[in-house]
Amino acid sequence: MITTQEIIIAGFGGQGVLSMGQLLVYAAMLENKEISWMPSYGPEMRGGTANCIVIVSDAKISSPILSKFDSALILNQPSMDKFADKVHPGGLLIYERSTIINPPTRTDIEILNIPAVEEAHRLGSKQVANVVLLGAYLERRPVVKPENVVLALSKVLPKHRQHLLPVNENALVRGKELAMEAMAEPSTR
Amino acid sequence: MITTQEIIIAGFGGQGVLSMGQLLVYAAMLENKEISWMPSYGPEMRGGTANCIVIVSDAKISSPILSKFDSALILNQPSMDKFADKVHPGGLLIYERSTIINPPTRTDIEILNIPAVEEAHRLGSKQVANVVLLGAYLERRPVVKPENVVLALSKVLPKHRQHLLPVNENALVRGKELAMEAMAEPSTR
Amino acid sequence: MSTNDEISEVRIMKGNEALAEAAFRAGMQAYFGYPITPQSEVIEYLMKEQPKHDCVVLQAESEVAAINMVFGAAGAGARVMISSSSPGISLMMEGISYMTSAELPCLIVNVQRGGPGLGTIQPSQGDYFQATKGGGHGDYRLIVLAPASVQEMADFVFEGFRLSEKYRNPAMILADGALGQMMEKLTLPPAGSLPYVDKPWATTGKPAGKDRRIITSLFIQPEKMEQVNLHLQEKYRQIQAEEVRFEEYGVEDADIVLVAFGLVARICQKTMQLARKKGLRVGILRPITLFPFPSQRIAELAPKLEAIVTVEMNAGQMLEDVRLAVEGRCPVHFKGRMGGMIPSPDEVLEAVEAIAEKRNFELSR
Amino acid sequence: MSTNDEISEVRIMKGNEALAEAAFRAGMQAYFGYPITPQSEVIEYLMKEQPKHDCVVLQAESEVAAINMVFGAAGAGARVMISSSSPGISLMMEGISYMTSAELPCLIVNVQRGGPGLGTIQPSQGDYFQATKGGGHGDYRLIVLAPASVQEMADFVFEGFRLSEKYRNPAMILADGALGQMMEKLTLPPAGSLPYVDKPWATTGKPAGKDRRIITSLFIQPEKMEQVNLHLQEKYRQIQAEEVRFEEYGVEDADIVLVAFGLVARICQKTMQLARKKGLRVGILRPITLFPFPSQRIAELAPKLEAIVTVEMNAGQMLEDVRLAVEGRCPVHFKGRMGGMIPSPDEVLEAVEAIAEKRNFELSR
Amino acid sequence: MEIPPLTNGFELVYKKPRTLTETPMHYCPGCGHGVVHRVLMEVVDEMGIQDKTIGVAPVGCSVFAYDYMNVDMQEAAHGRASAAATGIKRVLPDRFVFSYQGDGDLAAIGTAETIHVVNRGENILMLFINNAVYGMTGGQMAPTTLLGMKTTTSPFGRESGLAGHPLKITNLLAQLPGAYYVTRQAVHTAAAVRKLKKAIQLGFQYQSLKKGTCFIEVVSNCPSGWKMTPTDSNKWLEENMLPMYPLGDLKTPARSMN
Amino acid sequence: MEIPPLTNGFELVYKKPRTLTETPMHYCPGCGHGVVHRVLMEVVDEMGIQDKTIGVAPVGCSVFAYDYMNVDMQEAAHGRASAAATGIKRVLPDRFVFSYQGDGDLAAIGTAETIHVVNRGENILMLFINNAVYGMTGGQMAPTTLLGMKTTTSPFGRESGLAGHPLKITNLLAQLPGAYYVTRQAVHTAAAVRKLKKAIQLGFQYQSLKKGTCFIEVVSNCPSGWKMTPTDSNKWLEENMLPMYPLGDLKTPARSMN
Amino acid sequence: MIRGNVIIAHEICKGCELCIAACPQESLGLSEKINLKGYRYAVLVQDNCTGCINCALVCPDAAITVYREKKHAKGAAADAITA
Amino acid sequence: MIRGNVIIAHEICKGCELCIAACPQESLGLSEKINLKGYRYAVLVQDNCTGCINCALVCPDAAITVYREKKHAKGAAADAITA
Ligand SMILES: Cc1ncc(C[n+]2csc(CCOP(=O)(O)OP(=O)(O)O)c2C)c(N)n1
Ligand SMILES: Cc1ncc(C[n+]2csc(CCOP(=O)(O)OP(=O)(O)O)c2C)c(N)n1
Ligand code: SF4
Ligand code: SF4
Ligand code: SF4
Ligand code: SF4
Ligand code: SF4
Ligand code: SF4
Ligand SMILES: [Mg+2]
Ligand SMILES: [Mg+2]
Repeated sequence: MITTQEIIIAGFGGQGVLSMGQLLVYAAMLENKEISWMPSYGPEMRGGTANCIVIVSDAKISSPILSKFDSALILNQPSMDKFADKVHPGGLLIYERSTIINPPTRTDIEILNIPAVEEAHRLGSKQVANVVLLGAYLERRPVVKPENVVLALSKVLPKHRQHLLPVNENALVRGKELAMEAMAEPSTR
Repeated sequence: MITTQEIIIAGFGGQGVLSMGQLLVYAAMLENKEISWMPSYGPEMRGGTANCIVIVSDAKISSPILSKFDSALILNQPSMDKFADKVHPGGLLIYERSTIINPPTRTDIEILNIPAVEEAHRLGSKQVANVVLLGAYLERRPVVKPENVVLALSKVLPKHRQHLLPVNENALVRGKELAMEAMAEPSTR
Repeated sequence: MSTNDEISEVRIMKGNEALAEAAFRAGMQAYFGYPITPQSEVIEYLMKEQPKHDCVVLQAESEVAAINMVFGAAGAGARVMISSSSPGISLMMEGISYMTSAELPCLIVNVQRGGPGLGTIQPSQGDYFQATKGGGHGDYRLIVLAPASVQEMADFVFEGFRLSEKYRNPAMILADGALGQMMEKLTLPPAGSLPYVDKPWATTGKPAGKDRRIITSLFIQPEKMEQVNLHLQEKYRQIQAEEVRFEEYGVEDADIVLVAFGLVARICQKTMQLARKKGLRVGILRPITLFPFPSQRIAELAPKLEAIVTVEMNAGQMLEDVRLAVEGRCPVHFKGRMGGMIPSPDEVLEAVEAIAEKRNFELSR
Repeated sequence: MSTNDEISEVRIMKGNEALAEAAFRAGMQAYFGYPITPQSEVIEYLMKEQPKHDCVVLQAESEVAAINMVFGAAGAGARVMISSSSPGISLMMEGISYMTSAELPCLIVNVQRGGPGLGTIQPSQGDYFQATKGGGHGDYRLIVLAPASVQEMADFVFEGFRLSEKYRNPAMILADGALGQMMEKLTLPPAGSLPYVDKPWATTGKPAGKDRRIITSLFIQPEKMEQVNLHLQEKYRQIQAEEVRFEEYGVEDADIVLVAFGLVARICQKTMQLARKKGLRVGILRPITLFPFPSQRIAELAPKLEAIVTVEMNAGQMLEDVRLAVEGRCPVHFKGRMGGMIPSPDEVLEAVEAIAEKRNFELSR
Repeated sequence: MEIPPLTNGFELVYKKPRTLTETPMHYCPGCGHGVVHRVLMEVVDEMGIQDKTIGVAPVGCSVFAYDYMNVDMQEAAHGRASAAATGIKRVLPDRFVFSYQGDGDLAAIGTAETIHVVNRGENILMLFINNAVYGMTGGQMAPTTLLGMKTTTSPFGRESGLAGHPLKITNLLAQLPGAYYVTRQAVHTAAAVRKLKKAIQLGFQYQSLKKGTCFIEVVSNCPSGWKMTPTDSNKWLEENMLPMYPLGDLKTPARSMN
Repeated sequence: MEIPPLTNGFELVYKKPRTLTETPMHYCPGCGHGVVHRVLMEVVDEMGIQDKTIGVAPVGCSVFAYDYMNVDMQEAAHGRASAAATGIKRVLPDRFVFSYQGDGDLAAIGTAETIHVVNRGENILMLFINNAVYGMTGGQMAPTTLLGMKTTTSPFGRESGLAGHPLKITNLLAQLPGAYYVTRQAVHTAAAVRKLKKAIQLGFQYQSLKKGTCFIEVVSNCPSGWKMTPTDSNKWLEENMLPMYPLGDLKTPARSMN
Repeated sequence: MIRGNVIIAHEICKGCELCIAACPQESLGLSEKINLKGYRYAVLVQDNCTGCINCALVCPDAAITVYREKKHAKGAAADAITA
Repeated sequence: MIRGNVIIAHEICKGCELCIAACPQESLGLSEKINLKGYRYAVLVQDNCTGCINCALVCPDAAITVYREKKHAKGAAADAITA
């Protein structure tokens, strides 16, 4: 069992990187874990990069601020440039395929290349690309049970958006599958 | 010769206590003395009491703020109540007669009671009561030459007030005389 | 994504929102504020939730107006809060000085960002001097609480109101942008648990047969003004005697003690874990009240220590209070980051190692 | 009675007027201010004499507006001054923080009155913390000069402009109401003796073929903001190394040294005379620059002394800087008056005698 | 020759209001502040709202207003009396709240608060004593100082190029929807004082309706700042101030409900 | 299907002004600030006054204006851009000085400065971008927010009882004698942009006359704050903002010389 | 003519003369004496006061109390007080 | 009809579509591709541009340069630029 996961999620503002992190910590709370969600905020929300540090742990969390991470979920090139080096050796880096021009070259970490945007379009809602990535992440680091992510989603989605629950559920599943596929095809890394 | 005189001049705002002090320091400057003029300022200018501490000395002046004085020139009752006790033993206290109900009772200082307002009226300008007092003071403590007070006056009076010079000169002289009279008649003390 | 959903009894909230919700629960009767990053969520949350509560929530035209509305409402007896971030707090300096002089309780929240100037919106502790020494004119002090978690962002609202009313003095929560923005689990204090105190001095309309109440900071006679000051100083001494709060970790056997407040204290906890793994006996003293400062405890510890390292997100402000407490009885070092940068546990560890090995290290970088 | 008559080469002037006249002579190009007792004579004098000089003199609608006009004019390269008294200075805290961050030179004059709050208009030194530690947000310092005579009210205008331009940092003259209001003889420094310095950074219109100039205090990237802060801290260290100024009297053989600034230092001179008459070996150290503070000199003196007595017109603010310098190497006592009260030479003497005889004395009052 | 007053067989027709304290006022001889204070307290007396009234004093000569008005009072920072009054009224909406400010306070440093308090339509009564100078600090130029008028900071007369034109802030405020009743009155004659009293009565009465801000400008004098005798100052006021600041209602409920 | 552009035998009829830097603007897609920036710099370009122009950026989304405008610039404190501009203009009276402010900056925290700068008739050009929200800080209510409009601090719609009516500060300013030219423009259509440019030209031209303040309000959008697409925001602006803030001149030199 | 009377608080009066200027009857004048504050204070100098209260209305120091000969019409006094 | 042409800086464009709405010819549309900032950018989708510069005037990012077929009347271009 994983006891602590320190994760950076980074991309453009508007790609849902912050809510992806929130979803994760809500789900973790349902499992009675300790959590911390620390956004980098700023005028960056106007087109620049946005990121959040998420910590999920069985133990009390000291510093919510970290400079190295167990895992990174990357949704654009500037974030890749900034965070690819910040993953602990042996760690995990998942990135959204269409937004990355220069994929990372490290060999001491696991790297998954997920076509989340493409998949989201296929699922009929480009909003869920982040959930696809989250699904992929949970496949490799099962810090929370996917059903708790769905439960969390059902709690946080406002009424008029509850109809989006199924597509989010699908996205989560597809993310898992894509992760498995990506692992199976090292060429996509 | 007197080398240092530390003086408090106090009365109502509008009685010219501040300018009396200024006149003294201007005259002292003409004699190349060291001087300091420290007003108590405040909303007291609206009807309350006003005072200034004047120091004239042959030597450099350290503290411009004092709690005891060589001489006091007093122009109203509240000031009398406040400062009568603050004169060094052996010192001098001159007060304007018409404004004081309870004259001071100390016997260890010289006390002169000058009808300056009355005299000013007689001279035709109630503004010069303060100069009368100054004249009286200089009779007892010749820190500056009266002619230098007149010279100072001629310098500080704006053009359209230069015609007041003679009456001021007279006031100075009458002050001297009144001081001599007051000393001669201990009953007026 | 709404962060105020009751997924369970325990909530996950942003620090700013936890503080806002706690304010309602602490019986806040009025809030006046003006938006500024990184604390705008406070007023946004209050506005959204206001209909559920009997509390005035007003967006003022500026921080200057806001603090003076606070003055009025506090003078009228209400439990009042105001929040802002560094530049906005600077604009309140006159008003805050007035409130200390008029002895009005209120809670001021500063979710600090990097300065000076417009600076950056990233977290900082650069307003320590302003908060603890008095950024406004005259001799006054605020009661300053420094939270280190979302839980404390909520809890200290209660504590802040309580102390400010107990002493009739403004209290300040000195947080930083990261604390305001981050989300953690917390248990919200129950509503109604902070009783209202009697305020016979408040201007609520002159009671028939009694004297009118006057709220003023004007004492034109210096003799009177000095009395007011002596009274205030006496009050501050009492606060110093009775309200010091701090936390310690591992100081018993420590050779080196890290002194840090707020979020930085948590970063230092991680440093301490890492250091202890390496065999370095590191402890932490975390002042919770910045005024009153735990000077006495630091003075006690100092002679037994190899060194104290003050760690701050500024150029070394609390450092002065630490040095004043230590008075030369052990070396006091400083490790800081500035302008919105947050020190990482690793870099604090580096500094500690350097000190332990008596090497030089970069004070701040 | 006009106080600017040329009775002779030497003049008698009020401190406020001497300062104003000196500003013209120091080549001031713009002044922005707002009336407040006890310094309104500054703007009144400037307005009256302005026609003789090529200098903008503008009464702003508030201190907030005034300091931001100063920002603009200083950014445009002008030699600018602003003056006020305590509550008005508090309102400038945001603007001052901005100016330090944007590295704009200017001269700020605070003719202090008793606080906190509206307080009283009588003299005080209650804004020492605000002036020296930064009452605004963020890590910044002002260069702070404390005059003790009307002569210095004039001289330090030159010094203030010079230092502020040398370091591109606001300088402050920290006077008090008594210094502003009192009249003394002084020799006015000659006009034109302070050369203008080149300000290639000033926004005077982009020179063709060169880069535009930007005056800003916004550095949104914390990495950049930290660099700005490191640069500022480096500058402050340089100022500390090079610009400390103080005066000493009789410290050579002293057992007790009085540390006092401004007018109080002169009161202490009288105390020293009285004390020496009584056989007490008293000396005086008068910091002229409050930042940079003469810590080193005090540290040197401390081990040789029986005691240091810090004398201030506040509740003990410079006291902290003295204690930081002394670091426990000799006892440091405090004698203060507050809220507009001025300590008399006699009462300081009493405190000194009590200390010499190891008796208790009333700290203040 | 002094005539001793007779009271036998006479009845009292005027005495100072009970809610004015016995403390002698610190104002200069002839200063209009005293009159406004008294009239204000007359209205409080007559309306029987002493126990429900909370006033806010400004920084200016009337900074000590709380010494004279026997109602609960606060002394606000310079320019912020209306902000403080907002704070009071918002938490005590059923009290009668008034602010009292000079022209420097209300129309210079406090301009933003003034505009926004009225724009929000805070249900308070604002009294604005326009004496065209900063009396308290020694007669400096105010936003309302007339062109050409000499003050200690306009020693050669106010000049529009340097200092702009006199600011008729009351006229601006009258246009804000939040203003319910806006009027300009004076105290230089007995007739003017009578009208002012009516206006203040209305101002308090309207407050219960909670329909917006009542704003009363009082064109007043400052014998000390103007360097005139009180009688001359009133004459000068009539001849110079009133043409610039004509008396009368600028907005009345009828019109505001248009 | 993309059509590749042809330039053969074509002449340039529009390109961005030289005095706009190459730095990509940080504004949200469709934000009016960019348009105003560009038009402003077009005028500076065409008048050939790049070397004589000094601008002041506010605190608000346009805080980085100096990154885009290739003229000497200052970044002033929140609300104080016009005060800073006053400082600049007073010491450099022959330069062209403009301030650029949002509605929060100019009409909330900076109200006093705004009123007094115009009242003194400072010879500067003030640009006022009214997008009815605080864009920078995340879409909070501004003084100009419409009644009923939802913002993050008026989540149930602005309600006049709590927050007052929208403040038409430009209308107030137009009445001050210090104002020389006051106009309200927009950027939601090409035609509006053309008119804005004319207005800015006038604003700069008049500045040389030293006859007072030129003030241009630009009714603009904030797609992010309004939570609309840019095109929707422009539609909404036309339908909701313009009735409250009708376009056109509020004061022109002819009229102001009456 | 209705007969009136004023009582002026000598020690409160600041001798501003506004009451004198406001009196339609020219009933008032300044005393020769000065009070403790240093002011010549206002006094009745003619016995023709009508009790019109004008002087009281303009007095900045609320120093004046006014009396009027009792009339039969009861309403008059109250009227005057609220004038 | 006058023929015009626009060049749109792909990497500057934020895909706000204001130019599309402003074009009287409906010449513009969004590309299917996204640029490095993550936006679908504006492109010519019809060959009927008249060079009226409307699109350029409303573009908040100054991303559009407009060309027009050379006319004989010399003044036209300058006219347009200062429009
Ligand atoms: C922040 C601040 N700035 C300046 C002052 C000084 N000050 C006191 S009263 C006053 C002006 C008073 O003028 P006004 O409001 O017109 O009232 P008046 O005295 O004329 O009745 C000023 C500038 C102050 N106390 N506080
Ligand atoms: C003193 C101070 N208060 C508050 C802020 C936070 N703040 C930054 S921009 C802004 C409002 C911006 O709104 P507006 O002026 O309308 O400009 P916009 O972003 O809409 O263009 C605020 C409140 C600040 N930086 N400084
Ligand atoms: S200075 Fe002017 S306003 Fe103040 S009390 Fe005197 S006359 Fe009245
Ligand atoms: S937040 Fe609004 S005003 Fe700011 S850049 Fe975005 S759209 Fe423009
Ligand atoms: S009551 Fe009338 S008539 Fe009598 S003294 Fe007064 S003003 Fe004159
Ligand atoms: S109006 Fe009042 S203060 Fe003035 S002279 Fe008459 S009684 Fe005295
Ligand atoms: S120039 Fe005119 S016609 Fe051509 S694309 Fe632009 S708007 Fe359309
Ligand atoms: S207007 Fe400009 S930024 Fe917007 S889509 Fe068109 S080219 Fe792109
Ligand atoms: Mg006034
Ligand atoms: Mg806006």
